[in-house]
This record gives sequence, structure tokens and C-alpha cells, in this order.
Amino acid sequence: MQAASSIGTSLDFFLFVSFALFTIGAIGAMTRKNMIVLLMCIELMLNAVNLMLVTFSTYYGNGDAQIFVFFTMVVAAAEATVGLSIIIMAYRNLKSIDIDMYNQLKN
Amino acid sequence: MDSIVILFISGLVGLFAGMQKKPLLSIIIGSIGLIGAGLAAYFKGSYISPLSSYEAYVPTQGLIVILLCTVTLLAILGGYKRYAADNEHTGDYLALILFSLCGAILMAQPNDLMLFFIGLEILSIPIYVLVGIEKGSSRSAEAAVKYFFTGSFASAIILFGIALLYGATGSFQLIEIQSNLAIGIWQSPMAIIGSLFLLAGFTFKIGAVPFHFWGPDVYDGASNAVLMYMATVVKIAGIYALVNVFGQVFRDSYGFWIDLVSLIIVLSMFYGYITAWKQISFRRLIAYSSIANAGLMIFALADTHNSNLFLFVAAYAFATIALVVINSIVNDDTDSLVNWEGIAWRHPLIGIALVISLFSLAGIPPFAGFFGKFSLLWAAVPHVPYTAILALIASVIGAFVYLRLMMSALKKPSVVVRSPLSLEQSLVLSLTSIAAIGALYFI
Amino acid sequence: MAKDLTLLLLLALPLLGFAVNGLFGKNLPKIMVGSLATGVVFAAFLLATTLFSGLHGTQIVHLFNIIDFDQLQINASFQIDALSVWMTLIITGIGSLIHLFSMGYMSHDEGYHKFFTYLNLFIFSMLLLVLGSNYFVLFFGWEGVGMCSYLLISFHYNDAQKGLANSLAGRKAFIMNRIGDVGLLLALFMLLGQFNTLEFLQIGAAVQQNTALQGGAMFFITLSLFIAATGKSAQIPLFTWLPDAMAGPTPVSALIHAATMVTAGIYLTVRSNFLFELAPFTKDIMLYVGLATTLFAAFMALRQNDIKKVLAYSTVSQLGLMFVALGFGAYTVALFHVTTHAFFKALLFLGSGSVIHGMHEEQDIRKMGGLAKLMPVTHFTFLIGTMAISGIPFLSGFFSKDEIMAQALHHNSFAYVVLVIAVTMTAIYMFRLYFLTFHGAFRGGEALKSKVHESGLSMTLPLVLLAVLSIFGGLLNLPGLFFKGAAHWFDHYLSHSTFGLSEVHNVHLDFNTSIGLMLFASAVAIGVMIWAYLNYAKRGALAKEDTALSGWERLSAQKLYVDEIYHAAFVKPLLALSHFIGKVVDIQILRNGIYALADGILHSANLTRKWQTGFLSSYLFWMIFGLITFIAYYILKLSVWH
Amino acid sequence: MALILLPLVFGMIAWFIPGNISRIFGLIASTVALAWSIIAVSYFEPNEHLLVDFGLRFVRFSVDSLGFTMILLTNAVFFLVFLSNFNTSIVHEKRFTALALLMQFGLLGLFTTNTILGFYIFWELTLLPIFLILYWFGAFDKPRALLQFFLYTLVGSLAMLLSVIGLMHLTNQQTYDALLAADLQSLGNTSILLMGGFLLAFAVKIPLFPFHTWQAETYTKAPTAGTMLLSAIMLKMALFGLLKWVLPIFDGNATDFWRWPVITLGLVGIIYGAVIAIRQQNLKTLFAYASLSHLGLIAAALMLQNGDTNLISVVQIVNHSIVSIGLFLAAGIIENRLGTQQLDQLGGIAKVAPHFGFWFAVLTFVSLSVPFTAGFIGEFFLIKALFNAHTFTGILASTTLVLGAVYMLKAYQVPMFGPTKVNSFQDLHWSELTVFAILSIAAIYLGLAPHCITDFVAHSLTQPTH
Repeated sequence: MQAASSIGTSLDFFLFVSFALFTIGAIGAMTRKNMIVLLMCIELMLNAVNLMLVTFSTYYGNGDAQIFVFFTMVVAAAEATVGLSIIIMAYRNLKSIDIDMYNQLKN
Repeated sequence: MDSIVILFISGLVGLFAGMQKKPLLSIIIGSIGLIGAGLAAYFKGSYISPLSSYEAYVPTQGLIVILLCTVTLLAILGGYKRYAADNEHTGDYLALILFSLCGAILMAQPNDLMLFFIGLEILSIPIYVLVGIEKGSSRSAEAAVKYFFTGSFASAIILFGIALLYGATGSFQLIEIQSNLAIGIWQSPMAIIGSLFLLAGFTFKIGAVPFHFWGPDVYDGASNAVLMYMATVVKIAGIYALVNVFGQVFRDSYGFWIDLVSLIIVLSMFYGYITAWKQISFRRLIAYSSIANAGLMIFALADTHNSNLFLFVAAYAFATIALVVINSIVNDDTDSLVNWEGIAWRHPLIGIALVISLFSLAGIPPFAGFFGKFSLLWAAVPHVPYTAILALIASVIGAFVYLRLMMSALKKPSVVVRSPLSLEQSLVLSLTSIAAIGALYFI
Repeated sequence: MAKDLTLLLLLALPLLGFAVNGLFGKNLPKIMVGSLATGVVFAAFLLATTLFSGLHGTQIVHLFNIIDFDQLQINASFQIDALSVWMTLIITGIGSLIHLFSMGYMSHDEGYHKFFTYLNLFIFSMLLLVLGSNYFVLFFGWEGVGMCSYLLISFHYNDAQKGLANSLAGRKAFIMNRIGDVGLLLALFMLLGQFNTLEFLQIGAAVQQNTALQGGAMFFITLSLFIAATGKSAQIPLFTWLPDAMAGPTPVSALIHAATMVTAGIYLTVRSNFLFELAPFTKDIMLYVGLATTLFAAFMALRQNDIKKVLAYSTVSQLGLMFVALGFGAYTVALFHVTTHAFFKALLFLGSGSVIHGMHEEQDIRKMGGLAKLMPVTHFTFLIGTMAISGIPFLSGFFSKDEIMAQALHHNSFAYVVLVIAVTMTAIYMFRLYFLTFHGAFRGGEALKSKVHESGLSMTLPLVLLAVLSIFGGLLNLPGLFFKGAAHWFDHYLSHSTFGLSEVHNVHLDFNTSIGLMLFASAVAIGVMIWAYLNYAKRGALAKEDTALSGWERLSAQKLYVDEIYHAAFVKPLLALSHFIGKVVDIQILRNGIYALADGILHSANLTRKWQTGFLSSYLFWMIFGLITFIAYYILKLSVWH
Repeated sequence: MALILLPLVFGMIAWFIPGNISRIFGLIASTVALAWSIIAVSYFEPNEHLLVDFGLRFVRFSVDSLGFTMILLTNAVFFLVFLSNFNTSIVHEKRFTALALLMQFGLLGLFTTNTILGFYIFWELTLLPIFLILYWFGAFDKPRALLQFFLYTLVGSLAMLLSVIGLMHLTNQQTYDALLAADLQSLGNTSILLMGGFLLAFAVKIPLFPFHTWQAETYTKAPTAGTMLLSAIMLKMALFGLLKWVLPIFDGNATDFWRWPVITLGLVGIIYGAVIAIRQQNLKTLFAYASLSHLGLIAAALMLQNGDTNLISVVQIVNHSIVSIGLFLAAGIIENRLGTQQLDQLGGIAKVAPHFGFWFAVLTFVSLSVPFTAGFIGEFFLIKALFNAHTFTGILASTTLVLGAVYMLKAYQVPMFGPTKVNSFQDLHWSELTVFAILSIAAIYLGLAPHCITDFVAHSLTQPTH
């Protein structure tokens, strides 16, 4: 496979980037308090995965992964909408989007 | 496939019929859709899946679909009171449930990771909405928020795992993945880490330690009606997906992950049952007991050839639904175990169903739960004997939880209040009880 | 009538009386109940006499199988031979007299029918004991009589002040008997192990065939048998129940605790003589236990002030005497003394019963005195009994004791000396009792004195009959030096058709020795009588108050403190142990241990639920943590798995 | 096999009958069951061996003479329980009637099932009714006492479940005969472990020494009827399992391994229970410890696995049922009439209630195993077996005679004799009188003719493989 050889050298680089993105997203989701930011972090994680998928698909030279990426985007979009609406509803109830406010359910 | 189609169509129809603001109409449509889907799956019989070589192990897709449809039917019947309460949206709720059921069916029998992921999302997203169904209540909102974020976080993890697997094998087709792995790519850390990430995702879906955290809070915040659906269908779909993927595709690496799985089992059972002991809210109690039961379900992985998961999940689902229905009778808005005092005296059917379901959950003969547990352990004991012993010890603790619940429920109150059962509730209760006893004949 | 039928009828009659009185006794008039009970026993006595007259050889009457295994049969079968028939005669004969006596004695008791029910049941069990042809049936009777004795001792259980004491006495008797029974049980086990049968005759035959059994096995078997005997026959160390057993009505003391039941131990030994013959060591033990018992019991009797207690200790002492005889292997002699003792001790007890009856339940001799004039018949018969027991010449006791002394003198002079002391003490306390009761001035106060009366015919008639027996009982077994023909009739009678006894031969002293022996014995007895007469009747010495007792007297009055010692040595520790185990081990350690375990597990929930903090970020953190653990697991596993 | 299903049907019906006829119904139902079983026995050839199959995969039934004996015992016990509680409040509850009948069904199933898993299922099946009976009608001030009973039972039965699974895996057999034929010797230590699982479950039920602490408390707090059911028939499940299933199946190295440990525990239990009983102030507690002592003897003797002892142990099992029904009935009568069981508050009852005094005395002597009663035959031969096995064990075991006399006489004398402490005590109800009479007659009959049981049972015990 030519494609593979052309990208092969820098495969690790792409993978590293997507790993880094994923980790950043995860850590962000873990540390940040603002729901919107949380949502963004999770989107970031998804996109990291997308990047990785694309990388692999060029590496293998077959297109399934890229199709998958489109699905993932759609899913991400759907999640974003649902998530935002949930956030709005939550805001209506607690007048705050700081997730630390949301801990009446525990133990 | 056609069951999914039927479900989808009936969902749509229900959605539009919902505008009529006639709850009865929508429930009828929903039930028809579910029954139709079940029948379709039944007549379709066992279709030849790519994994057909393991059909002995995985029950035919038909069976799972029938189970899922039945459970959902019971769930929507049991929750009908709640849904009918605001007839603005009855149709929407039912439609959401039907849609997510399509996702569940897609997810439970994956032969393609892409399809699996989409099924997962189709299953999850409507539930995010359903959890937040109580617009007024902050608890419901919080539950929705927690479920949404943890859930999408988990799907990101699963996605990552899928990507890694793809990277290792270059395909999303499970059958191909397996064949590729079989030729020794197992040495590659990428594949293993990918599979581990997948495992994490599954564990999250069925809510086992250490990915169980969403469980109690979300169950607590959600309404009884949603709980009936969520506590059962999601788990069934998740565990079957897990069993299919790991029991089949990663079977060659059994020796690698079985210890981790055993660890998960033991942790979940002990944590679930022990923590359930101190709960004061019924839904949290059910949540923790479902964590423990998730642990038990994973036993199906111990023997990748002739494990019989079906009986157990069915028993679990029926018992849970019956209990939640009973809970919805006393705890419609509140949710506290105090109200369970003497609940069995309100109606004989309640008493019978309650005792049967609790004993079935506790795994005491001659109820379905015992045979489910038995068939799981039967397959597991030769492979992971020590895990089985620990699991049994844990289930003693579990029996304590259920027995205490039963004792408070059976306590004869000073003045006996009779509370009438609505038609569909009594239907659900009697069906579940009959199923729990009738299991005797299916073994 | 065929013998087996006779025998069955003999057994059935008391049972019939028991059943009838037990079921309908409450509704029947007292006279019917009493006469029925007495009648059946007397009828049994008549039947026994027919058996006696028609006796030749040994005959087995087989009733039915109790246990029927491949290698083990146990039958309910009975044996007719000299020994069993003789015991039957004693039991039914004396039994019927005592029944007759009780009709008068118990006439005012509300438990009248119950009393006779128990008595008949006792007679039945006693007959089982002596008639059984194997140790199993014997054991049936053995425990049966124990049960009846329990019931009868604690007969007045709801008496206002003494009720509790009575029932406790009964319990004590039952438990001590049970200890003996365990001995018998073990003996039975060993016999089964050795011979795989319990039939007397079969065991005897087996014993005679192979002599290999001598030594260890025999020693343990006979030792356990002897333990059983000590339980029933109130020997050291198990004798303390008998004095307490006097809590029962006096006829009971006469029948059970003097004439019949307590001699079961002697019967058992005689019955298994062929075993004891092979275990000389056991016989020595028996000898010395008997000596100790007879000595100490006589000593304790010296300063008792309860008329029945004196007789009780004298019974113990006499039983000890019999065991001495058995220890010498003189079985017939022992049995002879059993017979005579049955006569005069029954007589004495009934006499005391008559006294108590006349004195309105007063048993303390310090409150009596001068009764000779008030109740002449009782006095006369009691005097005869006293003389008989203390060995005044030519009364029954004289002969039977003399035989034992003769054996002692021949075998073991030390034993002889001890016996002389014991016999002397016997004479002393008996005459003390007699004189204090019937002579001197009445000490019970005028109010009582006016009410004192001679008992009715139903009570005096047995007394007279027994007195006659006590006088002439000696004729049964006259020593060889007079009338050669009639001499030793009893020995021959027994040894001819009782298994094993034909092998055993008593020593017969030469003329001079025995004459000397008799003269000495009579001299002692008469001397004591005269001394006692002078001391108590003439000088009017009285029984001292407890406070005034000197050292040895207090020792005797306090029965050598044996009860206290037993209580401190056995009862207290057992109770303490029970308390300790019950409270500490069982509750504190075991049960609370389980509770603690369960609570520990369940309360750990308080920790685990803290994990569910409720903060989303912590949930996410733990999910990441889980992922990292997964990967860490992978890294750990790498080495193992590749 | 209507014999087995009959109580189930009755139990189902009992839920729907009006409460006021429930006691009549229970009595009739148990009587019918008893009569039916008697008829069945009369048609039953002792050496034959009925097989019954409902088409279940894991549960099949087969009856041999031992099974029939236990069936008779069960039905008789339930009949007596219903009869003896006829004038107590508990039988007016149709819940009790129904539950008791369901329990009867479970027991019958246990005694007749032919598959090891069926044994386990019925073993657990009896748990539900007794639990509800104890919980509803017992006087458990705090639930922990009841839960303790369950902790023990569950731990035991789960251990048994493991053993069952292991056994079925290792032998690929599940029916009794096949398991008997299977060769467990080759398993070596595994078979020891498997047997250990069973023994744990049995040791909890019997109960053996360290596992008995549930017993006293449960017996004391339970309603009299519940106590009767527990001690008269439920404990026998374990002995039956030992006698019919475990010892024959694990015959060989496993039994040899466990023999002396179990015998030791049994002996400890004999003495331990007796010694504790001496100081007990509560009648039911005292009888509970007494039963610990008696059953220890049976269990120990069973482990010897010698043919005659097994036969006799059946007699002793029956005898213990008789005794425990009688004694707990007496205790229950006292409790009903006076509301207390503390010995120090009782006294002189025999004066005011002569009938009661008499029958209680008879039962006391039966439990003291004096001759003429079944107990004597039983204890005599069981202790003999122990004595032959090892002299010392025999001597230790025979102490039960003396200690038994100590505590039983106390238990009888203190309430019955002595100065009267109770002013009014209604004498026996006819039903109680009947029960006492039946029990005494049975005990004495068995004491004189024990072979009516031993000969019958011998057919199934001497040749286990049919």
C-alpha cells in the first residue's frame, strides 16, 4: 500500500496528537465545573477519536473509518443538542450551570 | 431487522397519535408495536448472523428481541399511570422508549462495531431525555445532567476503544476483527488497550464497578416509570453486547481478561449489596442491587461456550419491574423505604408479587432467579471457582437486603389500608409472578 | 396351670391393677382401689407359690422379640429358676403385706388411687427385674423401679412446706440411680461386645466354655455391674440418696427402700455370679466397699433423731453387710440375709410407720417416748424387729448375720473385726431407737399424747405377720451344727437350679469355731441390749440436742458431711460450668461473635456509600481511574500472559 | 404422585378460605394427607421403589420405604401440630394454615425427590414458609434474631449449592442411583470438600455444636407451632439428607475423613447442650438445648455408617419428633395459659391441672428415654454403636443419660411440683389431650416393638442401590 507508506512515518505523530487531545478532553471534563465547558471537553474527546479514525483509515487505505467519522459527527451533534437542552432544563431548576451545585443525589 | 422497522414505525405513529392527547390510544399503539416486533422476531426465527458459528452460545437474535420487547411492554404498562398523567406528552415518551428500544436491539447483537456504536447512541440519547422527564423536579434535572455527561463520556471511551481496535485490525466487522486478531495481532498493545476501553464502556452501560456511579443517582432522580425501562432494557442490551463481543471476538484472549472480569464481578457484588443495606430510598436500593446483579450477569463471560445468561436477565428484569411497579404504588412522588411498611397488606396481588420477586432476586428456589443464578454458576464454577464462592458469599449479604425489605413490607400494619390496583398494574404484577414461577418449566 | 402361663399371669396381674387404678381409680371408692391393688399382688404371691412348689430346673418363657437384627436378637423372655422365684416370693409376699398396710396408712391421703397405681407399677417393674431372662429385660425393670421410686419419693410434691424438699429428694434419688444405670448400660455394651447376646444362660455357657475371657474384660464388665449395684443398693459412693428417700410415705420406704428395690444390686450380682467368679479383683473392691459402707452407715445411724433416718442408715449398713458376703463369693449367704433383712426391716419400717401414723406425722424420736403403753402391738412387733436386726440369738437376723461373720472370719480377719464393730453399733443404735421411742416418759406434749392411738387392723396385721417371719426366718438356713437334716436348706435350694451357684460353695466352719462365733455374737448383742436398757430405760438418758453434741456425735449426726462434700465437689462445679458455658461461651462468644461479624460487614456500608459523593467530577475522575487500573492490569499481566 | 401435591393444593386453597374456618380446614387437610399416606403405605411393597416424573429436567421423584417412613412422619407431625394448636390463636390465621401446608409440601418433596438438585430446591423451598411463620407469628423483638437464623441457613445452603454443582459437574450425574454408582473415590480431596459443603448445611440445620446459636433464640421466640415444626420435622431434613444422600454417596475416603470430626462435634454438642440446659430458666430455651443434645447423638451415630445403627437412628428420629412435639406442646400450653415460661415464676401446676401434670410427666419420661419408650431403644443402640466405635466416645455419650435426668426433671418438677404459684390453670383441652395420648402410645409402642420401623426401613437402607 503506497498510502500507508506515505503516512506511515508520521503515524505515531498523529496518534500522539489524538491521544493528547483525548487526554486533555478527559482531564478537562474531570476538572472543569461549567457544564458548557464540560460539553466542549467531551466534544473534544470525540473529535480526538475522529482524528485517530481518519489517521488509521488513511493508514489502511480503506474508507470505513471515514464513514464512521461522519456517523460520529452526527452522534456528537445529537448529543450536543440533547445535552444543551438538558443543561437548559437544569438551569431552569437550579439557576446554575456549575455542576458542583448538582449534588443533592448522593450516597 | 424488521422488528426494528416495526418498532420505528409504531414509534412514529405513536408520536403523531400523541397529538390527539389520548394516552390510551398511544399506549395501545405502543403495545401493538412491541407485540408486533416480538412476533416478527419470533416468526423470523434465528437468522444466520455472522457469528452463527456460536449460535449455541448466543441465543438467536429473535429470543433477545422478544425478551427486550416483552420487558419494554411490561415497563410501559407499569409506567402507564405516570405517562398518562400529563397527556400532553404521553405519545412522546412512548415514542422515545420505542426508539431507544430500536437502539437496544441494534446494540445487543452487534456484528459491526460501527452499527454497535450507533445502536448504543440510539439507546442512550432518548434515555437522557427520559430521565429528565420530570421538568419541574430538580432531582430529575440533576439525574439527567449526571447521566448525560457520564454517558457521553463513556461513549467517548467506547469510541476510542473502537478506534484503537480498528487501528489494530483495520476493520469494524467483528468477524474480521476476530480473524485478524487470531493471527496474532494480540501481541499489539493497541488491540488490547482497545478491548479494555470497550470493556470499560460495556461496564459503564451495565453499571458495574468501577463505572457504576451514574446508577444510583440516575435511578434515584428518574421517575419510577422510566426506571422500569432503564433498569432493565439498558442492562440487557449492554450485557448481551458485552457477552457477544468478549465471549466471541476476544475469546482467544480469555486467559488475559478473565481475571479482570472476575475482579469486576466480585467488586460489583460486594459493593452493590453492602451499600444497598444502608439505603433509605427504594430506588437507590434497587440501583445498588442492580449493580450487584450486573456483577452476576458478567459471570456469563466465565464460560464462553455454553453459558446461559438468558434466564437470569429475564428473571432480573421481571423481578425489578414488579418491584418498581409496587414502589410506584406507594412512592409516586416521594421515594422512601418507610412507606414500604406493611405494603403487602394493601392488596393480595402486591403481597404475592412482592414475595416472589424478592425471593427471585435473592436467588432462592423455586423461583426464576434461582435457576438463572444456578445456570450462570453452573457454567462458571469449573472456570472461576473462587470467584463463584465469593459471589455466593456476597449473595448472602444480598439476601439480607431483600429479606429486610420483605420483612418491612410484610409487617402487619395496625390498620390495613387496601389500595386498588389499576388494570395494567395488576396485569404486570401477575405476569411477572407467573413468569417467576413458571421458569421452573423452562429449565 | 402351665408354668409360662402362670408366669405371664404373674406379670400381668400387677399391670392390670396399675391400669385399672390408673384409669378409673379416681372414680372408684377407696376401699375398692386398695383391695384391688392388694388383691392382685396377693394373687401374684399365690401364683409365685405354685411356681415355687412346682420348681425344678431352669425354664425360659419367651414372649416376643424386641430387637431382631441379622446378628443380634433381643427377646422379651423370662426365666424361672430358684433365684427368680425366691425374689418373686419376697416381692409379692412382702409387697402384699405392705399394700395391706398402706390401705390403712394412706387412708387419709387424697392421692390414694395414685399411690396404689404407682405401687402396682413398681411391683410389675420389680418382677420384670427379677424374672427377666436377660440383662435387657432386667434393665427394663431396673430403670422402671427407679422411675417408680422417683414418683413415690416425691409423692407428696405439693405439700405446703415439705413439697419442694420431697420432689428434690426424688430427683436426687433418680439422678444417683441414673449414674448407676450408666454403669449397667456400659456393662451391657461390653457384654454385647464380648458375647453378642444378653441372655444369662448363653453368657454363662460361653463363660464356662472358654476361659480366655478372664482378666481385663471381665474386670471392667463386673466393675460396671458393681457400679450399677452401688447405685441401686445405696453403697458408697452412691448411698446418699437413700436417707433422703425417706421423704416418701413410710410404706414406700418399707417396700422399695428396705425390702425389695435396694436389694436389686445384690440380685444382679448373684445373677451374674459366673462373671464375678472370674474377676476376683472386683470381688475385693466389692468387699471393701461393703465394709466401708456398713461401718460408716452404722456410725451415721448412731446419732440420728429421725426415726426413719435411723432405719435408712441401718438399711444402708445391712446392704453393705450383704456386699461383704458377696465379696467373699458367698452368694447364697447374701441372699439369705436379703430375705431375713426383708422381713425385719420391713417390719421395722412398718412399725415406724405405725408410730408416725399414730403420732400424726411426727418423726422425731426426741418428741416420742413411752409409746409402749399407747400402742402395744406396734411396740411388741417393733421390739421383735429390733432384736432380730441386732442379732439376738435364734431370731432370723442372728442366723443370717452369723453366716456372714463366719465367712469373714474364714477369709479375712480384718473384715471380721470391722464387722464386729459394725454389728455392735447396729445393736446400739437400734436399741437406742427402740428405748427412746417406746420407753420413758412421753415427750410430745399432752395435746399430742391425747391423740396418739394404736393403728387399725389393716396396719397391725402385717406387723404381726412380719414379726412372725422375723422370728422364724432363720429356720430357712440353719447352720450345719444343729439338726443336720434341715440345715442349709436355703443354700441347696438356691444352688440347685440357679445357674453358676452350683459351682460356688460356702465355707462351713468346724464345730468349735462356729459355736464360739455364735456365743460371741450373742454375747455382744445381749450385752448391748442390757446396756441400752440400763442407759435409756433406767437412767432415762435422752437424745441430746444438736448443740450439746460432742465431736464424734456431731460427726455422726451430720452424716460425716458427705452431702456437703458431694455438693461442693460435684453440684456446685456443674452449676458454675453450666452458667459459664451458657452465658459466656454460648451467648457472649459464639452468638455475639456472629452478630459482630454480620454487623461489621453490614456497617461497612457506611464507608462504601461515601464513595458515591454526588459530584459529577468525582464520578468522571473515578471512571478515568478505572481506565487507568485497566491499563495497569494490562501492564501487570503482560509478563504473565505472554 | 398426588401424595406430594396434596398439601400444595390445600395450601393454595387455604389462601382463599374465610379466616374463621381456617383451623378446621387445616385440621381436615392434614388429616386427609395423613390418611392418604397411610393408605398409600398399606398398598406399598416395602421392597419396591416407585418412580415419579413430572417432566422436569432437574426434579424427579422416587419413593422407597425410608421415604415413605419420612412421609408418614411428616404428615403425622403436621396433623399433630394442627391438632395440638387447635385452641390457640395461631390456627385462626389462614396465613398460618396455608404456609404450614406449603411447608408440608416442601418437606414431602424433599423426602421423595430423586435428584440432587431437587434435594437442594426443596431444601430451600421449606425456608420461605417457616420464615414467614416465624416472622408473622413469632415474638422477635428485633429482627436480628430472625436474620441470624437466616444467615446460618443461607450460608449453609449456599455451601451445599456449591457442592451440588460440583458434584453434578464431576460425575455428570444427578439422580440418586447414578450418584451412588458414581465413583467419588477417584476425586480424592475434592470429594472431601464437596462433602464438607453438604455437611455445613446439615450442621446448621441439625444443628451441630458451633453452628447452633440460632437455635435457642429462634425456638424461644418462635410461636409454639413454629417451634414444633422446626424441631419435629425440619431438623430431620438434615438427618435424612445425611442418612439417605450424603453418607452413601460419599462412602469412602470422604466419609472417613469427616467421620471423627463430626462425631466429635456431636459429642461436644451432647454434653454442651445438656450442661447449658441445666441452668436455663426458660422452658423453651431449655428444650432447645436439650434437642441440641439429643440430635448430636443421632448425628454422631449416623456417621458410623453401620447398618443396624442406621435403622435404629430412624427410630430415634421418629422418637425425637414425638418428644419435641410433646415437650414444646407442654411449654406452649404453659405459655398460653400463664403468659410466661420463666421457671422461677411457675410452680405447683400439677395440683391445679392434674391431667396436664400426668401427661407432661409421661412425655418427660419418654424424653428421659426410660425403658418401654422408643427413646430407650434409640439411645441404647446409638450409644452402643458409639461405644463399640470407641469406648471413650460411648462413655461420654452416656453422660447424656445422667445430665438429661438433671435438666428434664428440673424442667418438669419446677413448674409442676412444689408450692402452687399459679392460682388458675385451665386443664387440657380435648385436642391437647388427644395429642398427648397419641404421642405417648406411639412412643411406648415403638419402645416395645421398634422392629415395625426397622424392618420396614431395612429394605431401603440395607441395599441403597435399587
